[in-house]
Amino acid sequence: MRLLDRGFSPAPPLARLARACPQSGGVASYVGTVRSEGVLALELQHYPPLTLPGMENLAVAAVERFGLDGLLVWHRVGMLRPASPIVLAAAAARHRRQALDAVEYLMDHLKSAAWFWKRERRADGWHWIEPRAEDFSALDRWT
Amino acid sequence: MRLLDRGFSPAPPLARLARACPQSGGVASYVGTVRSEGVLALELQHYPPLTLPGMENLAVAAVERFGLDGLLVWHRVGMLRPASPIVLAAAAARHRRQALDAVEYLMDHLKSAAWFWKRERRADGWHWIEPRAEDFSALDRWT
Amino acid sequence: MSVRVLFLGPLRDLAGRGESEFVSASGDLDWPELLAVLESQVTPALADAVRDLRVKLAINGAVVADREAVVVRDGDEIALLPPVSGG
Amino acid sequence: MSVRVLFLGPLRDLAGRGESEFVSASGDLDWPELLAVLESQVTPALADAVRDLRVKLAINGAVVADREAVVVRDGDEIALLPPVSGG
Repeated sequence: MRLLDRGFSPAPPLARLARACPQSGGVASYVGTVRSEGVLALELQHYPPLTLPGMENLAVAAVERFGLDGLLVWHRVGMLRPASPIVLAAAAARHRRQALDAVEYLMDHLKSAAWFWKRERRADGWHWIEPRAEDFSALDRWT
Repeated sequence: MRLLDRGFSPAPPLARLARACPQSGGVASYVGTVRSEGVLALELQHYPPLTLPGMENLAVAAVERFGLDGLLVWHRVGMLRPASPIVLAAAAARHRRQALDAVEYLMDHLKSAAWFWKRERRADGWHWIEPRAEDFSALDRWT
Repeated sequence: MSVRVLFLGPLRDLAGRGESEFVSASGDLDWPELLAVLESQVTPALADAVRDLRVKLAINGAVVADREAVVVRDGDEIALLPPVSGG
Repeated sequence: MSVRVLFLGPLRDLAGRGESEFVSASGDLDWPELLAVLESQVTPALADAVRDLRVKLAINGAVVADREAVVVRDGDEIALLPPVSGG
């Protein structure tokens, strides 16, 4: 679980996770990036006393729920450029279904239950991103 | 779509896919590896006239079904060592659900509908891997 | 007493700043009193936005379950948390 | 006529080789005749394994829908495909 205030490349942490879990059948991952169409910059705000503990609770819940051998979530904060990675979620498990489901679970919860606020700069200025109704319905799948 | 008769690292093709699809919201992936517990070697046989066309048909179906911006499937054949990657499936899409579902679809179909035969060398010799019933039920989800 | 209030996400734009320090001669503040401080010392638009029930409140890093029942004491850090949009 | 038969996966172990070339003085082979060739020129165990309905047949790279109706001609490549175990 890491919050990073500068850019990162997903490859090294993914390789480390795979090496750390030799007993796993595989590693599933998702890398979310800043869209390039019409977006000039993205700012991610967070509230440190809540954000990191929230991510750690999420990790504990995911490991328990899916019986993971390992997982990682790296999330950017601060100012991001188009096409740069925002979030990397990855899970290692014995079977691929557990690993893929865990990544979906992590992403669903990060999207709508973690303490991040996001605004985009477009040609006409800054716009705050509202949570989407479909992000909440995505969460309902897990309850 | 590639069949490789020597080892590969998932990071370069993943990075290329992300660069090739700047309009996508993200890239989902799964890397399946040879288990290290009790497995000394893995051999993957294929039948070239069927295997690669089968993977290409699968790719076309996945792009259409999930509206992908891009995808890749790299699959090893031949003799593999413990912990080395067997398969990399990755998909780039506007929304994460499409990308993650596409990876699951690709893996489900590769596991039980693609033309590969697998045997493991353990302490007591070589063992052919039978298809598992749960691989077939995984396929049923998509019909 | 003095309290620090943090404005997260879109509330930052309404407040025109990321945080404020409020000093008052009176004692602890309850929820209506806190809203009154925001209204008079920042802007009424901010107080209105905070009245939205989706805006959550954290005191010293812990989210408050019932914000109507809150009591703000000297030295507290209050974070005003609008609906998130992460990932 | 002559045909090439490929043994995939576990069938390779039963056949003791990856492929065989069969030469015969007779003409085209139907399915029972092909099984008879496998039984007499390779091993009965292989013919038994191939009788399993899950074993598919490809002729010249195309999977055959109804293997009972197959006709094998001079120069054909026959692949015997047991259930797969990929990924």
